Amino acid sequence: MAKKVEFMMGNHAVAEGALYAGCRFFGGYPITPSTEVAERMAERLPQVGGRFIQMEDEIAAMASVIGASIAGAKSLTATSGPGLSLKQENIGYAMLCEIPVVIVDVMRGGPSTGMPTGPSQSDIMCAKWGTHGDHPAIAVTPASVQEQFDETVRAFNLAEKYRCPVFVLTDAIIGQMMEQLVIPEPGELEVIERPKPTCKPEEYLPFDMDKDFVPLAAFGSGYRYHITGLHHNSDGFPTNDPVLHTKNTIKIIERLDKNYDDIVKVEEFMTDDAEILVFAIGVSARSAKHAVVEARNVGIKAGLVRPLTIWPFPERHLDRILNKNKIKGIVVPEMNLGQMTFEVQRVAKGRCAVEGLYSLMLDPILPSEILEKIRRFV
Amino acid sequence: MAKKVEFMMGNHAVAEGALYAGCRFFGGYPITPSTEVAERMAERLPQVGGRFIQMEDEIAAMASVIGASIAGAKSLTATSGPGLSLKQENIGYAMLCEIPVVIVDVMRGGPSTGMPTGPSQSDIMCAKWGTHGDHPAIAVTPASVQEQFDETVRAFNLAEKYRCPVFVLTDAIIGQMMEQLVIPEPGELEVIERPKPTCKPEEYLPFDMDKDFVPLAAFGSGYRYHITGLHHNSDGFPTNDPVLHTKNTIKIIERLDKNYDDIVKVEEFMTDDAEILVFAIGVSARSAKHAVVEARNVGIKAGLVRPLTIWPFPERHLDRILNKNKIKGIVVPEMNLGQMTFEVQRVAKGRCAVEGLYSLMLDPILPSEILEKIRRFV
Amino acid sequence: MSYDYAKYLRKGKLPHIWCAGCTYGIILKSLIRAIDGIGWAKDDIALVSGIGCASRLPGYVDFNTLHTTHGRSIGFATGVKLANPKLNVIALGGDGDMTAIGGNHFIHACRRNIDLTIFVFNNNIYGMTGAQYSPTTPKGAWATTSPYGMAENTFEITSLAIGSGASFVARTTAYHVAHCEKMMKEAFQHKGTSVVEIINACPTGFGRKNKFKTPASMLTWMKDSAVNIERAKNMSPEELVGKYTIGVLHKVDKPEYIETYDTTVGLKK
Amino acid sequence: MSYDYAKYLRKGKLPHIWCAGCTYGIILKSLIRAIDGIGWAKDDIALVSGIGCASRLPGYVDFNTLHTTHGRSIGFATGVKLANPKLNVIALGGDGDMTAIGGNHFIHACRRNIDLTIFVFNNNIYGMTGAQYSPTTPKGAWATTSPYGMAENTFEITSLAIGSGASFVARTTAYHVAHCEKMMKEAFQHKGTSVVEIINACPTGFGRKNKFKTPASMLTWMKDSAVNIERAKNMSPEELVGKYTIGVLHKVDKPEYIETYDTTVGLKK
Amino acid sequence: MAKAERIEIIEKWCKGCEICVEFCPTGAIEMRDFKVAVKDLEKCTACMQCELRCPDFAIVIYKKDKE
Amino acid sequence: MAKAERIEIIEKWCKGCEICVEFCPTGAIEMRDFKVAVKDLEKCTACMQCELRCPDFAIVIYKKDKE
Amino acid sequence: MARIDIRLGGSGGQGTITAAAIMGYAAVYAGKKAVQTKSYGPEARGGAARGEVVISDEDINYVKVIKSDILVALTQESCDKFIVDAKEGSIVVVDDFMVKNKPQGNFKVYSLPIIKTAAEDIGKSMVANIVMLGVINQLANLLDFDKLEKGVLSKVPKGTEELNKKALRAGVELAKAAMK
Amino acid sequence: MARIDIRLGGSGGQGTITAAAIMGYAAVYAGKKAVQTKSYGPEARGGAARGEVVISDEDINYVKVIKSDILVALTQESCDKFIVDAKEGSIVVVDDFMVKNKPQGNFKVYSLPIIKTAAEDIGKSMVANIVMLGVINQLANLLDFDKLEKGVLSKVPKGTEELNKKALRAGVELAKAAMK
Ligand SMILES: Cc1ncc(C[n+]2csc(CCOP(=O)(O)OP(=O)(O)O)c2C)c(N)n1
Ligand SMILES: Cc1ncc(C[n+]2csc(CCOP(=O)(O)OP(=O)(O)O)c2C)c(N)n1
Ligand code: SF4
Ligand code: SF4
Ligand code: SF4
Ligand code: SF4
Repeated sequence: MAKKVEFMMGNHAVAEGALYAGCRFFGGYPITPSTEVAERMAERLPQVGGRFIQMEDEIAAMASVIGASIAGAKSLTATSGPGLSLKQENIGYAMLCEIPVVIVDVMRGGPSTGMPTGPSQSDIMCAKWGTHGDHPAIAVTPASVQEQFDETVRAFNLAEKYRCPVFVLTDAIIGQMMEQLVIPEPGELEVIERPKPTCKPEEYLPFDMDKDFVPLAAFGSGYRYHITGLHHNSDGFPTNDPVLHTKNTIKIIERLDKNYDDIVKVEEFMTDDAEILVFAIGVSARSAKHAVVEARNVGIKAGLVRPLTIWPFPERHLDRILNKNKIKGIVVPEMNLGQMTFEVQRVAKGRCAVEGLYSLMLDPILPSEILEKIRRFV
Repeated sequence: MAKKVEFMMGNHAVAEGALYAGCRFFGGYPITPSTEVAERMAERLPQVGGRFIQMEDEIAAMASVIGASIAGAKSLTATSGPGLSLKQENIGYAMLCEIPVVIVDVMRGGPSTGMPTGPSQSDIMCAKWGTHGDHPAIAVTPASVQEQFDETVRAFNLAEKYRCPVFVLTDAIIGQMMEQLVIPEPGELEVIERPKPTCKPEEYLPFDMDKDFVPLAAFGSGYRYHITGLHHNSDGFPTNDPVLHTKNTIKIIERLDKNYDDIVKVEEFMTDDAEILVFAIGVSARSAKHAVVEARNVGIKAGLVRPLTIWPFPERHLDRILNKNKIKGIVVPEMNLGQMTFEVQRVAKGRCAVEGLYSLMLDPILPSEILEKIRRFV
Repeated sequence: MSYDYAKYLRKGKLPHIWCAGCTYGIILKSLIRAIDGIGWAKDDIALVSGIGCASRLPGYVDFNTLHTTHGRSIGFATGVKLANPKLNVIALGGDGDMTAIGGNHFIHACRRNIDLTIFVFNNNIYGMTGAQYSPTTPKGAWATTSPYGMAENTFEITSLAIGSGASFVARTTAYHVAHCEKMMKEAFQHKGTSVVEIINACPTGFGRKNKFKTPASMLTWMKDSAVNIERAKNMSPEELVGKYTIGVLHKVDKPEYIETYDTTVGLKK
Repeated sequence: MSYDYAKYLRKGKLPHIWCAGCTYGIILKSLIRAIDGIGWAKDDIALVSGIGCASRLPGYVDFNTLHTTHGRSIGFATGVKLANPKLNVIALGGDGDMTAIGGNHFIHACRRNIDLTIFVFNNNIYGMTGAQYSPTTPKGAWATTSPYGMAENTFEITSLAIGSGASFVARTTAYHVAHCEKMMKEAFQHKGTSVVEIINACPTGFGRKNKFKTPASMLTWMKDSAVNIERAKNMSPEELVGKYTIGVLHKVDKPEYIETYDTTVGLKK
Repeated sequence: MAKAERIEIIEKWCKGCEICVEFCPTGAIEMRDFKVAVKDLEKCTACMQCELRCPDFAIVIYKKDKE
Repeated sequence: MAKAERIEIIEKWCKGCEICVEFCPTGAIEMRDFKVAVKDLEKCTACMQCELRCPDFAIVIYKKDKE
Repeated sequence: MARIDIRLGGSGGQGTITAAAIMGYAAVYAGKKAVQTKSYGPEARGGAARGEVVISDEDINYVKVIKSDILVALTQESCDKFIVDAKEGSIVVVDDFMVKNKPQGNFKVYSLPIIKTAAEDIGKSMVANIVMLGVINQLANLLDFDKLEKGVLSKVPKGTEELNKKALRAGVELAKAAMK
Repeated sequence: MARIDIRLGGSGGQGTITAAAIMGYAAVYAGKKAVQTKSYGPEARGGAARGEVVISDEDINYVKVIKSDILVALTQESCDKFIVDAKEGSIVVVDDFMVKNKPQGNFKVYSLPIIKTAAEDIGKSMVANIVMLGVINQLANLLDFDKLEKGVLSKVPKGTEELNKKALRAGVELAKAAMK
C-alpha cells in the first residue's frame, strides 16, 4: 500500500510524532521558533481526547507536564533557549524523581534573547548540564522532518523505558522547514506503553534502588505513594543518609550507561574505510553528508558520524571507529562556538586531531566549508 | 602592626569581601546554605550606604542585581543549586550585555531540592553551561574562609575588568564553616573601581566590538544608550546581521581567553618534581593537600594542582605541567559524579591516565581515599 | 478521643519534622478531619506542595502526595488535574512558597478558576530557611533579612486572590480548629479554584524574636485578633484596627476551567 | 504640527518595527508628550522593558533604555531604582510580558509600592510570537493556541494591581490620545508604584482573525467601549455591559518602599 | 468529678511545646521533664482543648462512657 | 477655507494602515499606492486627528498662521 | 531532475515564504523531493523575509539554497542582497515596480509587473506570491501545471480558490509574454 | 599543639554547633588555628545536629574530624553513630541521662550529668552546651581557662554572661570530679 506522503513543517512533525507515541497532554509557553509545536498540539490534542494548556510561563509549563505525567498522561512541552534556561529547575526535578516527559528544544541563537528567528546548535551543553547537580540526560537529534516525527516517537519510548526526561534537540531550520513526511501506520513504529505496577499497593516501592526499573504508578490508580525532589529512599520518602542518596543517584545515571546500546543511535555514513571523519548532528549533519559525498567524489576517504542521540554522548561508537580505523582527523561542524568538539576531543584522547568548525551564521554551515576542513587533513 | 584575626563563617566572609570590594547592592532570595551571605549583607549594607533587597524569587533577584549594576552599583547575589538554575536566563543576559555582577553559588547536594543542608561540588558544569547559547564564564573557587574573602574581592575585580558576571563557586562546608580571617586594611588588596567613559556622550559605543574593553556608563550619568539581550551592534541596538553578532559573541568569549594569565589563578603545591598529580578545588583540595603531604611522607612524588579559577578552565597550567613532567596519572577528587574530570581528560589528550574520585557523601572526601588513588599510580 | 487520625496518617512517620509548638500539626489535624468529613476516597486525592516547612505536610498523609519544587506546586497540580480531572487536587504551601516565589502560579490559578483547592499556610516568615522575611511579614517586624525591621509593605493574600479572579476565598487560623475544618470543607465543595489562607504560628522563626514568648501566646494572639466576617460587618473601622476577618470572604459563580475547555474544544458536548 | 517629537526620538531609528496599524506607535507619541509635559531631563529617565512588540519601544526614545528578558523588566527596574533613586524609572511591556510570565514581579512591585511607573500595553494577545492567547484574550476569541476559542478566564489587570496593593491604578486606551497622555502624567507624579493599563490594538495578531477588518475599526471599538470612570458612576450595570472604564481607578496614600527602607535602616534620618 | 477516663500521652511524639498545658482550663496537665504529664486526672473536664490543639498527636483524652 | 498650510507625508515611514484616512472627518486625505496621500488640502480643517493617531510619525499638519 | 535551488525574496507579508511552501508541496505531490526553508526577522510585518525551496529527484542534503537557479526579488533590498548568489545562466525575476535598479550579470533577468498584475488584474495584491509561482513555473518548466495548480488550490484559504487560480494563470501568461 | 579533632553530637537546638564555634573562636583568640564545621538536617529544631572543631598550631587542611580526640554525645543516636570514629585512647563524654547505652571500647568514657547540671544547677537547659565546653576543656586541657571564658563571654547573647560563666565553671567542676 502506497503511503500518503505529506509535506509538513518540522515542528508539526514533532507534534504528530508525539500524538503517534500516545502523548495526551501538552503544557507550554510560546517561544519562537518552537511555537508551531504548541499550536499544532492545541489543535490536535482534543481530537484524540487529550488536553492542551498554555501556562503562564515556562516554569509552570514544565511543572504541568511533570504533573500530568505523574497522573498518567504521556506529556510534551516545547521551547527554545530562554525557555530552556527557565525550565531547568523543574527538569532536574523530573530527572531525580524519574518522571518521563519529552522536552523539545528548538535551538535558536543565544545567549539571552539573542537571535530569536535565527537557528543555532548552541544548547547542546545546556541540555546536559543546565540543571544543577548530577543527573541523567538523554537527548535525541533529528535532522529531517521525517526524523522529527520518528525521533519524537523514540524520545517518548526512551522516556518511558528509562523513566526520565528526554530532550528532542532540534533547531530553527529543521523545526521550521517543510519536507516530505510519511506518517507510519499505527503499529508500524514501536510505541512503548507505560507499564503498570503489578505488585500489591502496600508493597509498591516507586523508587526501588535495587531494581533497574520500576513502573511508575499513575496518581489515582490505587497506588498511593510519595514523590519528593529531596533525595529519597526506595519508598519515596526523604532520606538524609548519604549512602542511600549516593546509591540512588548513581543508579539513575548509570542506568543510561548500562543501556547505551539501546539508547545511543548513530548513523555511520561511509565510515568503513574512512580516514577522516566528520562528526555532526541535525542540520549541520546534512551539510556534512553533502560534503562527505563531495569528498568521496574527489577521492578523499571521508566518513560521517551522525549521532541521533547526543546524550549520552556516543563515545563508544567513536571509540570503536578510532580503534579500528587509522583516523587522521575529525572535523566537528557545529552552529555554535564549540560544544560537541570538546566532547569529541575528550573521547579522542589524543588519538587523532580534532578540529571544530564553528559558525554563528544564520544559514547552515556550507558543505564547501566542511570540505575545506576535510581537505586540510589529507 | 598586628592585624586583628577574626573567626568568621565562610558565607559572612564573602559578604565582607564584597563590601571591601565596594559592593553597594545585594538582591537575593534565601536558600540554604547560602542564606548567611544575604543576612550579613542585610545588616551591613546600610552601614556603608548601600541597599539590600530580598526579591520575590531568584529570577527577580538576578534581574535586580543586573539593574543595579547598570545604574552604577557593584552588586552581589548569592544562591545555591535550585536558585542557580532559576537565575540562568538572566545570567545569560548579563553575559551577553557585558554587565559586571558577582554571583555566589554555595553548592549543595543536587539535583533538584536534593540535599539542602549537604555540601557538594556538583554545580561546576552548571556554572559554565547552565544558560543557553555560547557565552563567557568566570568562576573562582575559594577553599578557606580567608579565600572566601579574598576571592570575592578578586571576583569583583574580574567582573569589572572583563565586564561579565563572575561566579564565586563555593560549597556548604566552606560557606558555613568558621575559620580565622584577617581582614585586610583598605588599600591592601587591589580594588578595581569601575572606569567611567571619557568620550563625548554622542560618541559613546557601549558595546564597541572593535575595542577589547569599553567602560560601562552608569544609567543617569549623562550617557544615554540602549541595552538589549538581543544580539546587538556596537551602539547597543539590535542587529540581525550574523557577521556582526558572530564578531561580538566571539569577542566577549575570547576576551577571557586572551587574558587567561590575568584571570586564571592556580596554586601548584609540590608539582615541581611531581609524577602524580591531584587536581582539586575547594574543600576537596584541602583533603587533597593533606593527602599529598602524606604521600610525600611515604616517598611518593605527588603534587597538587588547585585552581582558584575553574572557569576559564586552567588548561594552560595543566598543559605546561604535562609537557614538563613525566606524569603517571592525575587524580581528580570531586564531590559529584564526575565533572572536572571530563575537562582534565580532555586536556590530558591521552598523555597520562586520569582518574576521577567521586563522592556524594556529605563529608569531604577523605585524605586516605585520595591517597589510595595516588598509590595506584605508583 | 475526639477523632482518630490513624486512618489517614502514614505509618511510622511521626514525630513530624516540625518544631515544638509549630501550628502546622494543628492544621494537619483539621485537614484530616475535613477530608474525612467530605468523604473523599484516599485514592482520589492528590496533595501537592512546594518547598518549605508547610510543604512537608503531604509526607504524613496517606494520599497521592507530591512534594515539588519551591513555589511551583500549583503548576504541578494543574498538570495532575488536567491529566486526570477525577482527582481531587489540593495544593498547599507556606506564604513564601505560595505568594513569594510562587506568586505567579497562584494568581494564574485564581484567574483560570481551575478546580483546585489551595491552602496558604501563612506564618508571616520563611520558616524552613531560618526566618527571613516573607511578603506577609508585618511592617517593622524582625527577620534575619530585616534586622532593622521589615520595610516592605505586605500582601493581603485574600485580596490578591480576589483581585486575580479566585471564585472562593476564605481565611481561618490554626487556633480556630473547627472553623478551619469548616473552611476547608467548604473549599473542597466549591467548584473552581478555592483559596484558604490559614494563619499559622512559627514560634522558632517568627515568634521568638518578635515578642511572642511561647507558642501558646501566638495562638492566643490569633484568637484575639481574628473576627468572624459576619461579626465584622457590624463593627466600626476603629474596632477593627489590628484585627483581621475570618470566614468566607468571597464566593462567586464563575466558569470552571476544565469544563469550559472541554466544552470549547469539543471533548464534552 | 501639534507637537514635535524629534527631541525625544533617537535619530535614524524610524520606521519602527511595528506592523501597519499597530497602535503602539500612538502610545509612543502619548508617552513622549507626557514626559515632555512633566519636564523630566532625558538623563534622569530610565525606560525598562521586557520582550515582545511593546517592549521594543525603549529603542526608539533617547533615554537610558533597557530591553531585558521576557517578563522581567520590573525586576531589572527595581535594581536600577534602588541603586539610583534619583532616576525616574518606567517599566513597560505587553499584557503577556507583564501579566503572564511577568505576573509575579508585577504583583510584588505593587505590594512594595516602590516608586516605579508601570505601563501595561494590553492588546489581548501575544503579538511578537504570532498571536497566541494571553491572560487577557477574551473568552471565545481565536488565537493560534486557542483554535477552538479562548477557554480560560481572563485577568482584570487593574483589579490584579489593586488586589496586590498598588497605590495608583489607571486605565486608558490608544484611541484616547490626550487621556492617555494625562494618565501617564498622573502616574509619573504619583509617589509609589503606579500602574496604567493601556488598551491597544494588534491588528496583525488579534484583529484580523477576530472580526476587526481594519486597524481603524479597532480604535473605533476602543472609542465605543471605553467609559470614563466619572461617567460610569452614573450608569446602570446594564448600560455598562461590554464596556470598560477608563481614568484613575484607584489612588491611595501608602508608604513608598525606598523611603521606608532608608528610614528603617538608618540611611535617612 | 472527672469526665476523662484516661489521658494518653505519646511521649515520643510530645515536643514539649506547652500548648496543651496553656490551654487547659483546669490545670489537669503540667510540664514534666520537657514533656507534658498528667497532673490531676480528676480535674480534667474532657473539654478536648489539649487534644485538639496539640500539633503533635501526642495527647489523647479518653472520655468516660456516658453514665 | 483650508486651515492647513501644508500636509507633510513622510512616505518612507507610512505603512499604509489607513487609520488617518478613516479618522479624517472631511476626506482631505486618501490612500494611494498603499500609502496616504493628500486628496484635497482645502478640505483639511487641521483637526489633527490624523497626526495624533498616526502610529508611524508619518503625517504632519502645518496649520496656517492665525490670520 | 537534478537539484533546483529556488529563492524567493521580499518583505514580511508578501507571501514569499508561503509561495515556497506551496511550490514544495506541489513538488512532493508530483513525486519529487523538496525542502522549503525560510528566513525572517523579528517583525511580524515588513522586514526582510525570504522563502526558499529546493526541489530534486534525489535526496536533498543541504537544505538551503547554495546558488540559486531561480531568484525572485520583490524588493530592491532582497535583489541587491541575493543577486550575488545567482548561478551563471540562472533565472532572475524582479518586480518591475519595486526593483528599480535592475541587476546586471551573467543570468537572464525578467522584470515583470508581478505586484501590479495581482493588484490590478486580479484585484488583490495579496496574491502576488501566486502570480510569482505561475511565472517561475513557466519560465523554468518546473512542474506539470496541473500539479502546481492542484497544490496551490489545496493550500490557499477556502473561498479564495478562484482568485488564486486566476493569479496563477496570470503569472503563466506574464512569463509566456516575457519569453517571447 | 598538634591537631585535635573534637566532635560534639546532639540534636538540633542543643547548641552543639554553637559550642564548636565558641571553642574555635577561643582557640583562635588564644593564637591557634581552628576550623569549626557543622552538620544538620532539614529540621529547624530536633533532628541530628553536630558541631565539630579542629584545633591545631599548624595549618588545618582537612576541615572535618577524621578520628575524634574528643567526642561528646548528648543523644544516644549521636553516640551510636560517631563512636566508631573515636580514636584509641581518646576522650568520650556522654550525657548520663540521654545516653543510656554507654559505649564500650578502647577509649575513656565519661558519663556526666551535663544537661541536668545545666537545667537544675544553672537553671537553664539551654546552657548545656557551655557546660559541655567546660567539661572537655578541663578533661583535655585544651585552652587556658581564661581565654576560653573570654571566648564564651564574647559570643553569648548580652545579658546571659553570668549564666554562661556559671555554666562553664560547672562544667569544669564536673570534669574535675570525674577525673578524680
Ligand atoms: C528555588 C528555591 N529557592 C529557595 C529555596 C529555599 N527555601 C526553601 S523553603 C523557603 C521558604 C520557606 O518559607 P514558606 O514558604 O513561607 O514556608 P514555611 O517554611 O514558613 O512553612 C525557601 C526560601 C528553595 N528550596 N528553592
Ligand atoms: C523566556 C521567554 N519565553 C518566551 C519568549 C517568547 N516571547 C517573546 S514576546 C512574547 C509575548 C509577547 O506578547 P506580549 O507580552 O503581550 O507583547 P506584544 O508582543 O503583544 O506587545 C513571548 C511569549 C521569550 N522571548 N522569552
Ligand atoms: S521553623 Fe517555624 S514553620 Fe518551620 S517547623 Fe519550625 S515553627 Fe514550624
Ligand atoms: S504583531 Fe501586533 S503588537 Fe506586534 S507590531 Fe504587529 S500589530 Fe503590533
Ligand atoms: S481535656 Fe480539657 S481539661 Fe482535660 S486536660 Fe485537656 S484541656 Fe485540660
Ligand atoms: S501540645 Fe502536644 S506536643 Fe505540645 S506539650 Fe502538649 S502534648 Fe506535648
